[in-house]
Amino acid sequence: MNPVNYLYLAALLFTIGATGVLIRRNAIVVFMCIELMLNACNLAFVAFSRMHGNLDGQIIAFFTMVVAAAEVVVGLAIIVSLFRSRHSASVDDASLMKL
Amino acid sequence: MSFPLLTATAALPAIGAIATAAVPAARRTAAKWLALLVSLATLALAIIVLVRFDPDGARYQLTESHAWIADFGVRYELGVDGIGVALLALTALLIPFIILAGWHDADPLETGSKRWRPTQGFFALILAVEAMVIISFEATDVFLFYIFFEAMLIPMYFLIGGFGDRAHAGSDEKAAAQRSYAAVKFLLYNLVGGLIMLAAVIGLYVVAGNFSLQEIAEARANGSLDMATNTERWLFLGFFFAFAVKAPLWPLHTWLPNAMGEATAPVAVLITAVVDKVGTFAMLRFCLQLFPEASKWATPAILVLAVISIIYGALLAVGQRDIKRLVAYASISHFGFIIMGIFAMTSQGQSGATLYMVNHGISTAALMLVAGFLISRRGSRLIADYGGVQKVAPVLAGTFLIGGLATLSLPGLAPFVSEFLVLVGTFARYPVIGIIATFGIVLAALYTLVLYQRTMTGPVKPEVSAMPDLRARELLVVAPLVVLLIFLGVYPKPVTDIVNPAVKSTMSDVHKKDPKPEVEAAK
Amino acid sequence: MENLIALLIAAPLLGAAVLLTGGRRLDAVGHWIGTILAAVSFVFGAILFADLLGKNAEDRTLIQHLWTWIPVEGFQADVTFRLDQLSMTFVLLITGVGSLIHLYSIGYMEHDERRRRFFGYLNLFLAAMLLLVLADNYLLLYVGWEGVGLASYLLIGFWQHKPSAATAAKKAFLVNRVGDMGLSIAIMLMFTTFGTFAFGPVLGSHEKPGLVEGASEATLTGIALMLLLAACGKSAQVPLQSWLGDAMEGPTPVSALIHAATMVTAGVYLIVRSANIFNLAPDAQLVVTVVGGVTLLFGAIVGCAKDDIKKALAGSTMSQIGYMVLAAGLGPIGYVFAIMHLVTHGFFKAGLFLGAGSVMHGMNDEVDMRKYGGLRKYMPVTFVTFGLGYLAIIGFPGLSGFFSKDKIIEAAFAKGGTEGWILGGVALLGAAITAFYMTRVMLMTFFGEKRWQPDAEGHEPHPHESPKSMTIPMIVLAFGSVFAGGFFSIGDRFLHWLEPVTGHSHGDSPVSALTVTLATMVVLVIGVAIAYAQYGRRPVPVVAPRGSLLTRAARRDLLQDDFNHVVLVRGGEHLTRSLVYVDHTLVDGVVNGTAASVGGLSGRMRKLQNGYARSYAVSMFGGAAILVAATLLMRAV
Amino acid sequence: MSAVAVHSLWTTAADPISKIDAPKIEYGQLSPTLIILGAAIIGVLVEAFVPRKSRYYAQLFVSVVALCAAFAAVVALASDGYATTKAGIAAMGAIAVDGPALFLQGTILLAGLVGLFTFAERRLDPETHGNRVDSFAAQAASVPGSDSEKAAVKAGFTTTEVFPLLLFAVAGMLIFPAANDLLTLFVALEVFSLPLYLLCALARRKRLMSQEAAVKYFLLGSFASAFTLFGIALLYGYAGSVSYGTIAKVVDGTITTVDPALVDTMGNDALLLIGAAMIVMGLLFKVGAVPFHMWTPDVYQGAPTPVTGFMAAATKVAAFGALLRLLYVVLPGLRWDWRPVMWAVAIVTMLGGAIVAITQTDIKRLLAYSSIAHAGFILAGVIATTPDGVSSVLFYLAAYSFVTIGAFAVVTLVRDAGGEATHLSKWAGLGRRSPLVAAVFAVFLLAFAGIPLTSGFAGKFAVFKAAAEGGAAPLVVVGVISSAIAAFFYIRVIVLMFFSEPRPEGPTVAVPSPLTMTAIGVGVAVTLVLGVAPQYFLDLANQAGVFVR
Repeated sequence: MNPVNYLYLAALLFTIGATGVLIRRNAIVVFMCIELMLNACNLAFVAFSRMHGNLDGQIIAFFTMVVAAAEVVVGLAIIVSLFRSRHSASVDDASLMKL
Repeated sequence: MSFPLLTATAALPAIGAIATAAVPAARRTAAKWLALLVSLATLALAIIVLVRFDPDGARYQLTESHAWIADFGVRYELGVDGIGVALLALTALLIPFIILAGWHDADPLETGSKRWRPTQGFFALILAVEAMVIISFEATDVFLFYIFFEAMLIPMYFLIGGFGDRAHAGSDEKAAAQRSYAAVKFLLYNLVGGLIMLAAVIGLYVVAGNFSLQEIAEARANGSLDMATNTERWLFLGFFFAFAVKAPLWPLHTWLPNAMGEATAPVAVLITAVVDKVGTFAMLRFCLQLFPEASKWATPAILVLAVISIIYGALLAVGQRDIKRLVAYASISHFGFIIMGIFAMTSQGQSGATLYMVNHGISTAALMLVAGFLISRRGSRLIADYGGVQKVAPVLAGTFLIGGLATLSLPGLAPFVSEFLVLVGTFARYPVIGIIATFGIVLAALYTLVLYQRTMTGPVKPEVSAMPDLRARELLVVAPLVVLLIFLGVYPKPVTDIVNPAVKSTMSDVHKKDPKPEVEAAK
Repeated sequence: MENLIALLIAAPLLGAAVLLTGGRRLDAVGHWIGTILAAVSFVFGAILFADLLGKNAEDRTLIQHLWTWIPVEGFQADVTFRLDQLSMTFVLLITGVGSLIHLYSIGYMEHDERRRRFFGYLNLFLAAMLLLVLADNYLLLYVGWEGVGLASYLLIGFWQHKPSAATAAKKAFLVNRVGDMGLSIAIMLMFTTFGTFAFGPVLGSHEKPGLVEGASEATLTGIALMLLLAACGKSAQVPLQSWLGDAMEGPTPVSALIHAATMVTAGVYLIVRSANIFNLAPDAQLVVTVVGGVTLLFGAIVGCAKDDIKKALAGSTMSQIGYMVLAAGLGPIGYVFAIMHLVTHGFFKAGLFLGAGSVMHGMNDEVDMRKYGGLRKYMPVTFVTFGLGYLAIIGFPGLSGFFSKDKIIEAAFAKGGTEGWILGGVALLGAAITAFYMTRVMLMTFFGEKRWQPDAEGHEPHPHESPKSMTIPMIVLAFGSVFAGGFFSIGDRFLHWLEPVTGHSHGDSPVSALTVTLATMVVLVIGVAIAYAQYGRRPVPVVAPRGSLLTRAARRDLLQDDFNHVVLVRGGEHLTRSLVYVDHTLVDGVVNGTAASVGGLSGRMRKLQNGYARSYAVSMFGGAAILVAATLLMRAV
Repeated sequence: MSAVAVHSLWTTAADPISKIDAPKIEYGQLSPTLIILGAAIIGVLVEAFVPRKSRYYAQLFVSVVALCAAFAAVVALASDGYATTKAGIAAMGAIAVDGPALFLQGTILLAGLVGLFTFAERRLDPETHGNRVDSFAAQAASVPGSDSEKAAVKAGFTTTEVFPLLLFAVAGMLIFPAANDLLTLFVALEVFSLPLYLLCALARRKRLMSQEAAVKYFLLGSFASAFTLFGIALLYGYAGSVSYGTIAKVVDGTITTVDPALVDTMGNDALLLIGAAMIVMGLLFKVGAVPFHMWTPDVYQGAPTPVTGFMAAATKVAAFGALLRLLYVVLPGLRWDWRPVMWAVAIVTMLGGAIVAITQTDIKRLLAYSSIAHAGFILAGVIATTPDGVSSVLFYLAAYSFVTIGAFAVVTLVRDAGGEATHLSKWAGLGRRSPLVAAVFAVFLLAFAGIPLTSGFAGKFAVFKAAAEGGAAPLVVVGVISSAIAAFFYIRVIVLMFFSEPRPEGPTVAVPSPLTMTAIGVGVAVTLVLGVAPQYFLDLANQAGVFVR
C-alpha cells in the first residue's frame, strides 16, 4: 500500500503526542507523549526512506532511538528528583516561578 | 602631523575626570582643586584653539583625521568652524565657574561605605561632560558626533540624579524620589531622541555610505549624492527630533524644568548653558548641511514651534513658584529664539542664533549661579520664601538683578545683541513670526522683574534677615561673568568676526540669500 | 571738537560705575563725586554749544564714530554719536537740570544711608539719557532708550522696602517695555525697508530727505506708528500713561529730573527726530495729534482731582507732554514749538517738583495737599520759586510757558480745517484746566490756614525752609521758568536755532495770533477764577469730599488702572495658571501617559507567564502552528 | 504498492554490498570538538577514579586545559586559512569547517572558559563544616532538606560532575553551528541540551526552584526538539537527503541527479515549508524568541546563576549559528517565504521582551527578558540576508555573550543569608555600599542598553545597519523603539543601585576569588574594547562572514 499513508499515521501520532503534552499533568505521561512524538518522527523517517529508496531515513531512525534513550536517562533522573522532593509528579505543582 | 590640539582639548578633561575619580576618599579638597586646575588648563587650550583659528581661513580648521571603524564608514575626524570654536570656548570658559560654584555641593552628607566618594564623583562627572561636549563640538564625523551626543547623557544623568539640591539634601525620601524621577525623565527623553536619531544615522549611512560631514555635504552640494525627497525628509526629521529634544523645543521640553529644578544650580547651568547647546549647534551644523532641502521644507513648522516655545516658555516662567523652574522655562523661551534664528535662514538670524548660544550660556550661568547661592543660604527654592533680600545682601541682589536684566536682554548687555539679530533676521523673512516673537521681550521683562521684586524687594522676611552677602568665592564666580556680559554687550565684534564666515558658508549650504531691502541705498 | 561728545556720556557713566561698585568706603564722598561728574558733563556740553554757535547754521552737525558695534553680514550697527542743534538742546537741558537736581539731592537725601547708590543711579540715568539723544542710529538710541528705562526703574523703586515702590518700578518698566517693543519693530521695519537704520542715510535732512522718500507710504506709516507706540510708552501718553502716576513713589528729585524734565520727553524727541518719516506719513501724524490731544485733556483732568501734590504735578506733566506731542504731530509747523515747550517745561516743571519736594521735606514727607495750607509763611523761598513756576506753567504773560504754549495753540489752529478747530479747541480747553488745577495746588499748599496734624508717630510737623543745597537749584530753575521763554522767542532765536534740523513752515492760521493769545488769556482767567472760587474763598476740607462721578473717576486715573488690572493683570494670571496646568497635565501628561500605558501593558503581558509548563507548551505549539500557517500562507499569496 | 516494487526493494537491500570504504575523518579540522569531547570523557573517568578531595582540582585542570587547547586549535585552524580560503566540509559532509563555524566555536570556547571560572568559584558561600563550597548541590540525588543532604554537606561532597557536563555541553555547542546535515544538527542539539537540563537542577540553594527549572526546561526542550525532528523528517522526505548541500540544491532546483521518487516529493512544497518552519521553530526555541521564549525567565531564575550565565551566552551563540547556517545555506532559495515570518517573529520578540521586562522584580528574570529582547535584535540582523548581516550577527553574539556572563557573575556576588539576593529591592543603594561592583554592573547594564562606547552599541549599530541595508528599515525603527523601552528598565536598576538609600538589612557583597574576578574583568574589558575600538573584531567577523556550501 502507498507509503504516504504511513506519513499520515506519523502525523497523527505526532499530533496525539503533542496534544498529550498539552493536556496531561503527570510529568511521566507528558514525557511519554514526547517519546511518542519522537517515534512518530521515526515512522516518518522510515516511510520517507522507503519512498526515496535510500537508507538514510532508516539510519536516522536508529540515531533517534539512541537520542530518545539518552533523553529518557536525563529526563527520568530530573523528574524523579522532582518527585522525591515534592511527592508529586504533576507538572502543574511545579510552578514556584511565574510572572 | 601637527600637535592634535582639538583632541588634546577634549582628552585633557577626560583624563582629568579619571584622575579626579581616583582621588582617595579622604582627600576631598584635593579632588576639587585637581578638577579646577584641569578645567583651567582646558580653558587655556581652548584659548590657544581660539587664537590659532583664522576666521577667514578654511571652513574647518585644526582638522584631525584618523581611521577608526572602517567597517561602519566611521573616521575619527575633528575640525572646528567659527560656530564650533565659539561654543567650544564658551564650554571651556563656563566649566571652571561651574566647578567653583559647586565647590561644596557634593560634600558627603551621610557616611556611606568608606569607598563612597560623592565629591570626587561629582567633579569627575562634570569634567567628563565637558570632555564629551567639547568633542561633540569638534566632531566632523556624524557617527563620532552621535556617539558623544548620546554618551554625555550618562554622566549628566548621574549628576542630576546623584547630587540633589542642598535645598532638600539629606534623607528626605520625597526629594530623592523627585530627583531620580527628574534624572530618569531627562535620560529617557534624550535617549528616545537619540535612538530615533540612531535610526536616521543608519539611514544616512545606507544612503551616503560614509559619515564624513564634509564629504557628504560636498556630495550634496555638487549633486553627486542626491537623496530622494522623502528619504531626506525622514532622515532630517530623525536628526531634528533628537536635537529638538536636547534643545529643548516645545512640546518636547518638559524634561528641562524637572531636571533643572532638581539638580544643583551648577549642574542646572551645565545642562542649559552647555549640554543643551549641543542640540542647537547640531541643528546648525548637521541638519542644515546634510539636509538643506528638507530643512527648508520643514522651516515653517519649526518656526511656528519656536515661536510657541518663546511665548509659552515665557508665560510658564511667569507662572512658576520655584526659582529654578522659572529659570528653566525662561531658557525654553530663549531656546525658542535660538532655533527661530537658525531656521529663519538669514545671515542675521543665524549669526544671532550662534551669538545667542554664547550669550545665553553666560547670562543663564550668571543668573542661575546667583540663584543657587541664594537658595543654598535659605534652603528653599520657593520664591514665596524670600523677600527683602536686597536689604541684607545688596551685592547678591545686585548681581542677581544684572543676571535678570541680561535674561530680559537689556540693551547694553550681551543677550540684547543676539536677541535683536535673531528678531531682525526672522522679521526680514517672516514678519508675522518676528512680531509675535517680539512679545517675548515684554514677557521676559515680566517674569524677571516679578522674580526680582518678590525675592529681593519688600519688607525683609525674618528667615532671610540673617542672610550673609556673597562670599569671596561666590563673587569670584559671578564678577567675571558680569564683566563678560557687559563687554560682549558693547563690543560683540570679537565673536561675530569668528562666527560670520561660518554662517556665510552655512547659508550657501542651504542655497539661501538674504532678502534685499525694499529701498536700495543710493551709493 | 567732536571727540568731546563721548566725554559727555563718559563722565556720568564713570560716576555710575565708581559709585555702584565702590562700596561703603565711598559713602562719605559719593554724592559729591556724582554731582561733580554731572557738572563736568554740563561743562563739556557748554563748550560744545559754544563751538556750535561758532559755526554757521548748516554745518552745526558733529559726528563722532567710536567703533563698529554689531557687524554681521548685511547688518551694521555702529557706536556713532551725532551732535546737532536738536541733540545739543537736549544735552544742555539734561546736563543742566541734571546737575541742579544732583545738587538738590545732596540735601534731600541727606538722611538716607543709601545715598551713594542713589547718586550712582542718577549718574547712570544721565549717561543713558545723553546716549539716547546723541545716538546716530536707532539701535544705539534704543540702548539709551532702555537705559533710561532701567535707571527710572531703579530710582522709582529706590525705596524698595516699600512694596508700593517696588510695584510702581516694575509697572513703569513693563509699560515702557511695551513701548520699546514698538521701537524695536520700527527698527526691524527700517532694516528690512532700507537695509539700515542710521539717521543719516534713512532720514537725511529736512530739505533733502534720505531713503525715506523711496519707501511706500504704508511702510512709513507702519514705522511711524511703531515709533509713536514707543513714544507713548516713554512719554506716558494715552494709552500707555498708567505708569507715570505710580512713578511718583520715587524720591522727589527723581520725579523732577526723570518724570518731569527729561526722560518723559524722550518720546517727543523721538518724533521730532524722525520728522522726515512722519512728514511722509500724514495718517500717522493725525494719530499723533489725536494721542497728544487726548492725553492733554486726560492728564489735566487727572491733575484736577489728585490730592497728592506729586500725583497732581504728574498729571500736569502728562498733559504738558500732551501739548508737545500734539505740536510734534502737527508737522513742520509744530516741531520747533514742541521742543521749545519741552525746554521751558523742563525748567518750570522741574522747579515745581523741587518745590513740592522742599515742601514734603519740611512736612515729614507728607504728600496730601489737604494737610498743607498756609505754608507761604513757613517756607518763603519755596513759595516764591514755586509760585514763579506756577505762573510759568499756566502761561502767565511774559513767562516761559506763555510763549511756548501759546505758539502750540496757534499752530494747532494753523493745522487748518475741522482738525485745526478741534485741536485748537482742545489745546485751549487744556490751558483752562491747567490754570485751574495749578491754582488749586497753589492755593491748597501755600494759602488758607494750616491744616496739618500730628502724624502716626504723633509728632507735629514743623514746616521749615530747606537748606541751601536745595533752595539754590530751585532759584535757578525759577529764573529759567521766568525768562527762558522770552529769551527763546524774542527774534525767534529758538526757531532759527532749530530750524536747520527740524525744518519749519508757517501754516496759515484761520485765526490771527493775537486772537489766539487773547483767547488763551480769557480761558486762563476763567480757570484761575473757578479754582479760586472753590479753594480760595472757602476752607479746604481735610478729608476729601466724595466729589462728582468725574472727580472720583479722575482720582482713580479715569479708571484706566482698573481696566488694566481687570483685563491684563487678572487675565494674565488666569492665562499663566491655566498654561501651567496644561503643561503639567497635557504636554507632560502625554509623555507620562505613554510610559504608564507601556507599564500597564507589561503588567498584563506578564500574567501570561503563569508558571505552568503546560501553558508554555501551548504557546509554543500555537507559535509553531502560526509559523507553519504563515509560511504556507506566504507561499499561497 | 505493487509486489514488484516490494521485491525490488528487498533485492536491492539484500544485494551484498561489495565494499564499504572506511569513512574519511579530518581529525585536524575537527580537533576542537574532539579535544573537548575527549576531555569530557576524561572528566567522567576522573569522577570514577580520582579521590573525592582532589576531584575538584583535577576536573578544573582538565577542563581549563581542554578549553584552552581547543581554543588554540580553533585559532590555529583560522590562521591556517580554514576560515576563508581552505574552508570546506569535513567528516563526510557532516561538519562544515568555515568562517562562521570557527568564529562561533572560538566565541563558545571563550564563553565556556569564562563560564567555567564562575562554575569553579567557591569563595562566595560561607564555608560549611570547614569545606569551601561552590554554587552546586552537595549531592543532587538527595532530597532537599533531608538528612542525606545534610550528611552530604557535612561530608563536604561537591558535585564535581558539573565540569564534564559543562564540557559535553560545550562540545555539543561546537558542533551545532558547524553541523552540515540535519542529523548532526539534531544530535548536537541533544548533546548540548541534555547536560544543560541536568546543570539546571544542581543549585545548592533554592533547590526546589532549581529542580522545577530543570523539569520545565527539559520537558519544553524535548518538546521543541521533537518538533525539530519532525521537521527534519519532512525535509528529508522532501529532498531525499539530510545533507545541507543537497537540500539547498533541491530547494532552488539546481539538483542534477533526479530520481522519480524525488520528482514527486520535490513537487510537494508543503513538505518543504512545514519542515523548514518546524526546524526553525526548534532553533527559535533555543534562542528564546517570542512565542517560544516562555521557558527562559523561569529557567534563568531557577538555574544556578553560573549555569544561567553560561547558558544565556553560549546557547544563544550556538543556536544563532545554527539558525544562520540553516537559513543561509539550506533555505536561501526559500528566502521570500521565511523572511516575512521572521520579520514578525523579530518584531514581537524585540517588543515583547522589552515590554515585559519593565515590570520584573527579580534581577535574574529581568536579565532573562532582556536576553529575549536581544534575541530580537539579533534576529533583525539575521533577516538582513547579506554577508554584512552574517558578520554583524557574529559580532553581536561575541559582544553579547561576554556582557551576559559578566553580568550574571556580578549577580552571584550580591548575597544575603538566603544565598544570592536576586530581588531588585535588595539591590537598593548598592552603589553606596560597594561602588565598584555597582559601577561594573552599571557598565554591563549600559552595554545591554546599547549606550555608545560600549560593545552593546557597536553590536546594535552593526546589526541595525545590516538590517537597514538589507531593506528592513521598519525593523530598525521597531528596534530603536524597543531599545528605548528596554533602556527604561536598565536605567531603573541603575537608579536603584545609586540613587536610593541602602536598606539596613540589605545584602552584602562577597569578595570573590580570582576566578570570578577574571570572569567579570574579562567581561568589562571586552565590553569596553569592543565599544571603543571594535574595528579589529569587525574585520574578523567580516572575514568569517561566508558560509561554505
